[in-house]
Amino acid sequence: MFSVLQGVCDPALVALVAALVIGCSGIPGLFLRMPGLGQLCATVTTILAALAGLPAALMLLFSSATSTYILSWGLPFGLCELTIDPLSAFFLIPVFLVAAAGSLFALGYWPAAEHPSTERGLTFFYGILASSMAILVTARNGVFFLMVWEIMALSAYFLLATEHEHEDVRRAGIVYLIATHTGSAALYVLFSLLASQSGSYLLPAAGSLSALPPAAMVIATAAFFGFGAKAGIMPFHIWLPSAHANAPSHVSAMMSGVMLKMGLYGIFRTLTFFHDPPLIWGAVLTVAGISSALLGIAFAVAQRDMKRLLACSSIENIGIITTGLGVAMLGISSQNAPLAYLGMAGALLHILNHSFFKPLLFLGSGVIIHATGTRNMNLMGGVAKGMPKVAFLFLIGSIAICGIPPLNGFVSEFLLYFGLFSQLQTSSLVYLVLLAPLLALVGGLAVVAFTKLYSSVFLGTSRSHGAVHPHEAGLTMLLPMALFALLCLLVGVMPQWALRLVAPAIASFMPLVSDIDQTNYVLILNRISMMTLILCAVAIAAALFWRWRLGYARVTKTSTWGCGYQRSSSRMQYGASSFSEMAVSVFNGIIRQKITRPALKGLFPEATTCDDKPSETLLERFVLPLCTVAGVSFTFLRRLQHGQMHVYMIYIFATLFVLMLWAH
Amino acid sequence: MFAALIILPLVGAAVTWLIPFDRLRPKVLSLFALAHLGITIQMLSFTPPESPGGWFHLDALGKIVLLSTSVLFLFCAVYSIGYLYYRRERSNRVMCVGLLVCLAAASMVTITHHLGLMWVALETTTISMTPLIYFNRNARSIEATWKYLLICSVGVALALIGLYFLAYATIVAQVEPSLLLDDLIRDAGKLSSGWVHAAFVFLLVGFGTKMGLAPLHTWKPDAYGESPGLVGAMLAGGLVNLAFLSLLRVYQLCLATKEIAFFQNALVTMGLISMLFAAIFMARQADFKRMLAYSSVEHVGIMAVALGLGGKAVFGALFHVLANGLTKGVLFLSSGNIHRSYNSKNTDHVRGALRRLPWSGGLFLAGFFAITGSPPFAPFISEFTIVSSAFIQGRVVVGALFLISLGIIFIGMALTVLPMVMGEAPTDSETTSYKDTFWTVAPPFCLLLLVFLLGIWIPAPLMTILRDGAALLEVHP
Amino acid sequence: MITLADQLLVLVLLINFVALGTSRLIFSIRAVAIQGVILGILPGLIHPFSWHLVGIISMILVTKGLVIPMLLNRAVRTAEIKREVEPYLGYVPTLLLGAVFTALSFGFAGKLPMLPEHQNYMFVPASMATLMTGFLILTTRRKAISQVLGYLVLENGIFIFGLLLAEAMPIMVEAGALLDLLVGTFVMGIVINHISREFSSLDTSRLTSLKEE
Amino acid sequence: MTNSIIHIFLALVMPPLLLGVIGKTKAAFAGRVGAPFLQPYYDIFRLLHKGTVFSTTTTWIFRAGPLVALATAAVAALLIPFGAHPAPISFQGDMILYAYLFALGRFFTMAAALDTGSSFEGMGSAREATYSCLAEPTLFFALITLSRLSGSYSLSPMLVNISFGVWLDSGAALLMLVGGMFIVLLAENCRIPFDDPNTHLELTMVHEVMVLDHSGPALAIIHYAAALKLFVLGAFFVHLALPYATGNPYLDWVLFIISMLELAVVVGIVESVMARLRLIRIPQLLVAATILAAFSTLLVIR
Repeated sequence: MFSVLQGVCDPALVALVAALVIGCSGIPGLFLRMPGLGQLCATVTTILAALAGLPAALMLLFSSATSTYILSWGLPFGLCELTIDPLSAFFLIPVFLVAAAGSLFALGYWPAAEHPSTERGLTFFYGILASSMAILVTARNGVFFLMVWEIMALSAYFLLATEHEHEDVRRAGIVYLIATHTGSAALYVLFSLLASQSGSYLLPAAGSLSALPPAAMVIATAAFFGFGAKAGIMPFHIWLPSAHANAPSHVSAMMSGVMLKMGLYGIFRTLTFFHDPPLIWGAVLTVAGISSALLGIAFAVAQRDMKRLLACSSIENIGIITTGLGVAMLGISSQNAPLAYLGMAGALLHILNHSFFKPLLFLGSGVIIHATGTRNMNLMGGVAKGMPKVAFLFLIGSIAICGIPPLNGFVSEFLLYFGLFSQLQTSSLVYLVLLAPLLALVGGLAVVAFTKLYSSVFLGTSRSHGAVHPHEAGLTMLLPMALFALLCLLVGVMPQWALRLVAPAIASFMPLVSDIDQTNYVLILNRISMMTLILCAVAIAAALFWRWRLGYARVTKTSTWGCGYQRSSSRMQYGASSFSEMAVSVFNGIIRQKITRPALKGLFPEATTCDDKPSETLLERFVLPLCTVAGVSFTFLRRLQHGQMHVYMIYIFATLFVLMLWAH
Repeated sequence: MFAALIILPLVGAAVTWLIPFDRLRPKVLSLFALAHLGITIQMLSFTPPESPGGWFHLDALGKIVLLSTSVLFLFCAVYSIGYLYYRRERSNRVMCVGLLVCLAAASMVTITHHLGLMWVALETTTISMTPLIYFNRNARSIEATWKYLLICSVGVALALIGLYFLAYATIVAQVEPSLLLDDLIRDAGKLSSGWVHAAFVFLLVGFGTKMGLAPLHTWKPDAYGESPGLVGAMLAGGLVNLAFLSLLRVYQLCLATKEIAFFQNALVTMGLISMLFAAIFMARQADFKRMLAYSSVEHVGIMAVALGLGGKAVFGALFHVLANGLTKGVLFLSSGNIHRSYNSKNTDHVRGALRRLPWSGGLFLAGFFAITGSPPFAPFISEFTIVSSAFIQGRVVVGALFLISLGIIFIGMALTVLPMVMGEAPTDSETTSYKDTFWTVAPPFCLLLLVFLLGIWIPAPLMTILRDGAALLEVHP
Repeated sequence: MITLADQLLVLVLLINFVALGTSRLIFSIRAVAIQGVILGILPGLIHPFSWHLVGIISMILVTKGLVIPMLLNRAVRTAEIKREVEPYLGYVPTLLLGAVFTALSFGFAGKLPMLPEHQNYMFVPASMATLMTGFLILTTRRKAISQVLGYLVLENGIFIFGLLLAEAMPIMVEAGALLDLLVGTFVMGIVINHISREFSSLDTSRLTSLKEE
Repeated sequence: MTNSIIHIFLALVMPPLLLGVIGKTKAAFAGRVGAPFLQPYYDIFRLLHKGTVFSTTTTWIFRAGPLVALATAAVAALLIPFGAHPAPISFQGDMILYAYLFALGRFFTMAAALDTGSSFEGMGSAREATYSCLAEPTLFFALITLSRLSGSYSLSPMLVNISFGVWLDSGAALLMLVGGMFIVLLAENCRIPFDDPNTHLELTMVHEVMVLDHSGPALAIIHYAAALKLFVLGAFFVHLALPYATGNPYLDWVLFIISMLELAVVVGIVESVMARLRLIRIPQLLVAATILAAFSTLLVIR
């Protein structure tokens, strides 16, 4: 395959062309009369382009070559370079993968027949989003980067606002739009200052800048703010939960699985410019990362809206990645190659992993919401009987995202842990190891959150009155999920290969680590894969043993034992909120769950309801009040425009006088 | 050649005046607009030589403004075919004549190098627009007209005395008295700084009033809010640029007199004030046409800041002349359609425009993104150029304030525009006869297309014009 | 000759105070008209004879002395209003302010370098003072007519300055400026008629419906 | 090689004995004769021959629960060294795997419990979830301390390393660690004071209530897996608390068995002298354990 491609032409060109093709995939649909035809051809083109682009990206990654193209454009911002180095190639992988899978999923999930009014726009902007992200990672001209960045943000907005007849969708859209726009204001500053440092709008080469001048600190801050707002690092995450929850599911998969990574890519890329990053940068990243991880997962535990839970867990995963990056930066600043290597490997591998299991989960949630017609987990249950395949794939995703062996989430977290432990014997960064228990806590909470999600959705019986009979999802929806599940499994069982995948990207990032031998780590990962195999073997052996025993004895089927109570109904099950209530009560300081408990009076109280709603602490307690205050103060200033013309005249002459005094 | 540019619209005005049929006039108007654009392009491609005596001379700055005005005028004229059809109830004779006279005066402003003549032409544009603002013939529109007329007249009068000061400065300096730009630039070194400063202040205030810099902008929201969409487009996209051109002439003079620093600082200050004013007034704005007016205040502020910053920002300012003019055209024309359809300018009643008017609503939304500086639209190019040159020059405070007010404005505009276009139309909103037709949708669409194209590709000839213009405004140490 | 011009300028200044002080509109319209006529004569006194001069003078006399007063008188008659009642600022304070501004404008003129032949004449201070008077009328009066008058006085102030540089300003520009003034006032007159029809009064304090609330 | 065989043999055979010893101890405190030491073996054997009842609400998750629990405990048993003998499988970073294996088992146990749709089992798994995620950090603090003391990143060296010498060097740290780990040991294995394995009030149970619906071979597997988990965590704890070692390998095996039995006795004593805590108090106790462990870590890495 590779050699064939090599024979055809330069893989970088293939990747770029694939990106452009994906971008144009939605255009025929805008003009084709027949509904569905446009969607179909968009899907086909997207998948074909991805099939061409993925091997190309992999080739570029493994050959660790860097190839540059010059886009001739008519704008006065210097050359417009498109360059694919291993880092870009690495980030291209999730883009192509998720784009293709999502657009296949859309065939079954958002068929044009059912959504004639919205399907065209959705397909069109989906293509734009995907290709803009693919081109973004290749852009080397600051202004071009900014343009592609904004196109990405806007297309994501239009995708998110697909169902804008719903109030909360509109609200989520506005919050998202304002957040992303504020972020890109910071990017204006970033690229301007970079230009003032390097003399041109071309992004500086790796390690070409020094972090000593004060401008460097401003650059780093601007990058952290602008890119962090897109990545959803706390405290810039306010837009994230509602946006991901209200978008169509394959769009959520795209946003969470890939678009957040673009923010991280920006941070990675900005950090490459400097050859002497100070310790404080790594420290800030680490602290921000670990706090996003903890708070994100804590909020996830409290959610009852399925997609909000997934969104909050995205904040957590981004936090873990950022922690890894911060650790790696600390390693670079302190010339500590193993730490830098392990942190970076953990971060990059987790980026890859998260773009496997998070889309899987979002697609699955799409199927379920499609079937049950609600996002509230308290009303779900027993879905697994209706759709066993989805249940199985979703289980893989849930285990993987908890970072439990034998799946891929564990591998990346393992690398990070190992990096932290490896500092125990050194003198300088020994306190770094205190992150390990925090990460462990994050892992434990993740288990709570996803046990809650999985059990309350798939297991037990349906908790809602309306008798829901979910049916198995169609092939177009199952295939993408199966693909992601398979990838999770592969990375989990053969982590050493995954390490090979990220190695070139790391090397391109840090010349420092290029000389350390990875054989030791590969060895360890070999052992881990061995252990996972042993684990599976033991489980299978036990299963066979059990089957053998079952063969001899009588098997009876009856209803669940109600501990003596005969009239147990499905609404007596432990719901999602009740499951997490205890865990949430531990963290109630930050989550601030609003629980309205009914007041039961008398011996035979009449029927009542108990409701719980986790609040978005930062948004609802800080940002919105601030906006209100600003609005009120503005209304005072607006009195200046009072409609009395003789005062307007006074304005004019007052200006005249002031300027006169200033002039003389 | 120069004469053609001015005579043609006047002839057109005479013709339209004589035409008795309301249906026919807009079409004739469009024909003359087309011809005018033809001549314009002709003149841009083959620049005619400076007229004897140097009264008329089409330099790069003039070219930019002339081009944007002529293009915008053409699309407004075509739009008027569809728009005036919906306003059949009243005669459109005055409207068409006024537009053409205004066009003639505007062309005069762009091609003349005689400041006095420029002043006359500018005042003519002011007066010729007055009856157009009063098109709706109701109490609100008469109030708007009165304020527009009086404030602008006073402002331009102040500009006139500024010019007199300049002329007297030449007399005092014992050089051959004249108001020709080139002579003034030539003798600028000799002029006495006292008169020159006074002149600059009066000219800044005068043209600033016409341009709508805060706090001289008070007429703007009323005039834009009460006039029909296409008149608003001409005011915001055309007349503003003419005033800016006059300011550019003054700027050239300042450069020559080496008194530039004060003028630049004054420009930056007033520009920032305008942007902050716009930000404050745009938040929670209930009337979307007034919101557009404040957005226009913001953008003249941007141009002023850019001019004050100098350096590469000047290029941004010149490009912004084009970008802002065309984008304002999109916004005002599409908002005019929305206004027609809902018969209300109040955002409480105007909801779900995308569902009710897919084309106009979509154009309005796209125009909103364009005017707030989102790529791939032209204003992004200019705004980014300005911001980045501010930071590159180390004017961090200016850049920061610039960005902050842009941010507030975006938030305010988003909170007004998005609820308008998104969602479902309220059930109690009255239904009108208006439907999106080719004639009312195509012009804003073409304008948007232009804005988009300029956002991703500046053609080489235009680029050379812009560069020449920037060169005219460069600080020579 | 030029000394005579200076005396006339004093008269112009006095007329300013009349315009500031009177409340009867007809009277102030006449005052402004007379001011215009005086300004029309002035160029003839300070500049040597030329057709250019004749043209300008005749135009000014026609415009400021006849057309504009007729327009305004018509407006006043149609609106049936006699006097400016309760201005935003009383007459006495307005007069005092006028005096202050006149003094200021003398000071301002003193700072600026003048030609020796203009040195000891009061063109610049007079023009400044008249400008300020126009501004005062514009900002203190309620009636639309008075505001137009204010605008005219302001224009007169500018014109006085224009006297200093008749040769710098080619006739075409002068003519254009005058034409603009004429048309502007004409349009204002029309607008005033519409105002009086819409609001059955010329009180601009009623024109405050367009505002931010 | 022989050591590995003995290791696996012990892991397979010995765990239920601990339960027997605990039961016997409690009986002794209660003044009863009590069940024989081998009672747990009998129970498991009998359960294996019984028939099975499946709830109609359950899916395959319900069946997978016990198996995964068993498998994770078994693999963990392969990683943990018994006495002075290194574990059969040992590699750098295996302690992280060791910690996460239990998470996997927990995930499936809780899922299986919730699969039945019974509110009681839901309660049980909710409690399990909260407690275990609070117990997680303690284990990691312990691992950090040990890794720092031994200078290695693998369970076998870092546990075998503990000796009286180490106790003399940093006794305070180890003492706090022992305290914290003992609490975790009890909590993870759902012993008193966290949970009462043989109460009869489902409302108050944690682990036992989660397996209410399991029967027959499944229940046997669960009992065995629970015992194995106790054995594995116990082995970890024994290394800290009772680091005897003689040079002689066979003697070391004997020592190990004895110390495991001692541990069982201690657990039995605690169960007989203490009462179950109120559910509200339990998180506080777990946090206290975390703080102990954290202190010990700070002591060694400062």
